[in-house]
Amino acid sequence: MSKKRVVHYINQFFAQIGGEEMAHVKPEYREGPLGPGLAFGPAFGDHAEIVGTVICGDSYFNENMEEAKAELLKMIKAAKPDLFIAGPAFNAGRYGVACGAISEAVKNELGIPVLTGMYEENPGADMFKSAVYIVSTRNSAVGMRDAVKKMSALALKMLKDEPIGASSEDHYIPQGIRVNLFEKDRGSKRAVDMLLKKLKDQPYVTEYPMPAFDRVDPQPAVKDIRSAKIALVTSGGIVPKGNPDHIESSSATKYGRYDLEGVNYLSKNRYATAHGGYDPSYANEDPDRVVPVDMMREFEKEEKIGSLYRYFFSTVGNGTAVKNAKAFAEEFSKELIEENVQAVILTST
Amino acid sequence: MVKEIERAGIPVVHICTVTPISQTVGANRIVPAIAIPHPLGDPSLPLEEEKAVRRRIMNAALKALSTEISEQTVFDVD
Amino acid sequence: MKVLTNNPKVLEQFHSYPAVTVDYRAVSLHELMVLVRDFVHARHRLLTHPLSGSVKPNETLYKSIGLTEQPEDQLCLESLNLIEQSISTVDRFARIRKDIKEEHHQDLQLVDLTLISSAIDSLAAAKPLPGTPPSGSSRLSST
Amino acid sequence: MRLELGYIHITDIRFGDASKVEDGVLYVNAEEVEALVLRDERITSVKVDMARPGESVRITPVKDVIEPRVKVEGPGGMFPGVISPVDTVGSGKTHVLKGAAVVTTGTIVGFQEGILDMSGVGADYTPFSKTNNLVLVIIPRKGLGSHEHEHAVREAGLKTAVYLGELARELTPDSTEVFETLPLTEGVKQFPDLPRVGYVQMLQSQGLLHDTYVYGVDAKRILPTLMSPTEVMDGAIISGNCVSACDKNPTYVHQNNPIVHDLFARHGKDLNFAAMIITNENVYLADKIRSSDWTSNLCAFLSLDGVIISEEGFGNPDTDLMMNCRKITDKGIKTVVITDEYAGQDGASQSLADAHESADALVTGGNANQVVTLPRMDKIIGSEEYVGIIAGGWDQNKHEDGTITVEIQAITGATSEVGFAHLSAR
Repeated sequence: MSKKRVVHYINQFFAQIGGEEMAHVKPEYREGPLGPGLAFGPAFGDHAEIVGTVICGDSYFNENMEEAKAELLKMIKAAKPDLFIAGPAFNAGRYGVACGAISEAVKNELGIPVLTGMYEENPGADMFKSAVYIVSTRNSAVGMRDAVKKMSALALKMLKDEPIGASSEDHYIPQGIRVNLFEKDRGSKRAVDMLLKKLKDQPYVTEYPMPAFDRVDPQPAVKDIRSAKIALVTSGGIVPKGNPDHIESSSATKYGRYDLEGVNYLSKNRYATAHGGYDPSYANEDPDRVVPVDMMREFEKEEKIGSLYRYFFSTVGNGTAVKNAKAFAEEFSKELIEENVQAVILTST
Repeated sequence: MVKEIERAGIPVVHICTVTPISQTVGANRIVPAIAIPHPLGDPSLPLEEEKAVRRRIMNAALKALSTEISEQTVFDVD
Repeated sequence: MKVLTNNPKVLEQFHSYPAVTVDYRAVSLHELMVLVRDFVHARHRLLTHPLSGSVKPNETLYKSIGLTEQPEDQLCLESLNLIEQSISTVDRFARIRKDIKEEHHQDLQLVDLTLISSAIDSLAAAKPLPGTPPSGSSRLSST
Repeated sequence: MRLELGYIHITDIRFGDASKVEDGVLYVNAEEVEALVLRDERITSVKVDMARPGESVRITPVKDVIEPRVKVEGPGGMFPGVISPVDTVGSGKTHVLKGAAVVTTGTIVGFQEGILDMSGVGADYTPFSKTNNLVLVIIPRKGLGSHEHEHAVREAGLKTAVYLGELARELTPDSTEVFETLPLTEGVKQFPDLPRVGYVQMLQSQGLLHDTYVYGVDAKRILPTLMSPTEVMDGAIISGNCVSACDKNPTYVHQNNPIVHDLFARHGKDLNFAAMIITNENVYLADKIRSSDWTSNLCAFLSLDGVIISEEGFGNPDTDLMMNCRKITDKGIKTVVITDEYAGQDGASQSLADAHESADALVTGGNANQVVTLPRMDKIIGSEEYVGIIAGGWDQNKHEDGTITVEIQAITGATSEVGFAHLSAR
């Protein structure tokens, strides 16, 4: 049986072209393994070999990501690989991002198995862990031997079409997908062992990390609010009467975008709430109680703000996080950015 | 929604009645509102007074947007 | 306690039970949970856990949930969180559709009835009422 | 309290003219078992069958699994308050037919569950594929109510287990094990330098098919309380819980509570196993608050350094688990919790119905929504009719070649939340 073909991606540093001063080098292709690629040889044995190495400078890749990916993909495709490996990148941030990005691109474009490796705190890990298998490595090249061992083992599994085990079995960074496995010890013993470690203040690994409360760093303040274009958004379900977009009264799967051109306040004859989660009479009596268009118009006149954005966005939310709401916001935020909206006032009931 | 808007790069102020929920969902600039069915109004007041209340809340919102913060902050309505 | 339910057996058993008001709605399990949320928004506090029982939400049709009879002064945040979490759990399971046979409706109603009965027993134990007859589960449990 | 368990190793089970144990083989006189079960007028007929490890046999729907034991020395008898008179158990000597089990099946409500395969993929997921099982297929009197039916099946299983356990009374154990917990102050003095560890067991207690009994008391009516861990070994806790096959605790698991055993294994070496606390999982929220308050207070009162908390069942017990974990952690006590997950068939959904940051040391019994295809079995004990509608099954899951596809939540004991199984997830 002929050996499977593997193409390997490394940066300028591991290709021994140079350090930061050479990070601008453009993609190039070299036959055979190079640098860390040499270490994969013995592990692959008769099953596979690195037939070529693609190299790119970290700065070049990160600053010209689309071009870099396109150039590299062309080279990789020409080498007809059965599998693609990038890195390991350890804790090198831009290298990690490059490894993740090119691996994802190869997986999507060429449809072959891919893997990379990096330290769990590498920014590339967070960005690409759910897209590709990222073997968890130490934070520096001191961990090269260990990384190569784990990466080659996973690579061989992929080449042999064997099922990939849980992250703890195949040493990859968890992808946010729960995978079952049989442990050597039964659950009760694992619990006792974990408790003993916790009691001794020794490190232990929980089998299910609690879902982290997702946080976003606050954006800087608006420099000059008096000239700012501000948009109104609500989860209080205010819509034109008749609810033209049929926004559901709870856990909505849609949102509406409504024109405020020439609207000085939200008349109860023209607007109402679609929200089913509270007594609607107050909002219907005066929708400005939920979406304060009247006050924004007064602020415009008084030059307390630059302007009110022409459209307001409305959906029905219920306080706590709703997945749909997240998707809506991602979508209309693009428009807001394009239209140079500088701030948003979001009202909730 | 509030997080995605902020993440997209636009500062956002969240006016809502139940501020702890706002904190839970990850809003950074928070202004307390009047009540769930009428966050920016108070039907028990005459119209003019009600508008004055709305103005105060909106003033607080503008102030929140103009204030640099490093963590979740609930702004008072004057 | 106000019991919001889509289970006819619960209505039948508790419609004239002291200190319990049965609010029966012929709606789906999801719709019932949303109705409960509306009550929570209207400042009623949850008295029972909305995910009662181990029958998975996509394997039953019936649910009975206890709330305070009257709205309280403030919205109960814990109740709101609980009902939101429960709705999202129900919706998550709903993605795996299971057919529920008509001949099992009675059984599912019975299990839901005993679940809410156990809560009504707890309520009765906490606030003894003159002339309260023994309710569902204390009479039914037979060990 | 000091209890010696004497194990008689059972390697096979066969029908015989006289019920007895000989050379590790458990012989059962089926007529005697039938007569015993039929003494209960609520039961019309019973079929006594057997299933051995490795056989092409499927038992379904499984209600309970019970280990045959007998009290040889010390106060009380097996299953106090239920089969034997109420008396404190957990001391003296108890003989165990290790490797044997009584399995009850019966269709109490239509969506009942529990698949137990003795071979094939399914056997990997259930601990009871490794035991020699005496199976009771129980048919109740027509028109018997569900509560009475459940009760009749429960008692039939326990009585049969006691009947088999009696066979071990005069036997010499193949091996023995001793478990001892001292009174509070003596216990502290015994291992003053070891961390004091407790076990909090949450018992399912919500209603029909969701109940657990402690010395015959419905667990929903208890306040959290202390037990000697050896009491469970004599059947102080029994299962009336038949929903959620994968993560309910059959009586067998209570008798062999693995957390109790694994804490005893380190007792005096790395830890001082001080106490077991049982608490419940009620529907009524005020009960949840009261029980978790009480449990955490007991932990603090006992000056525990660390606690393992186990859950039972799906959904709202997640709330009890998080309440217990948070309140016990708030007392400055280190916690580890055991649960299982419902992360969807693709594993991509949120695993738990509730979460709290204090639960930072968690052991999981695996994702119960994982789908598995079970091979065709030559013999079905019970009825496969219900496989389509049990939890974790669905209508189109029976295939032409005789295989069936189910979520592992349909398999008895697959994702044990007391850590009886080896399954986990990452």
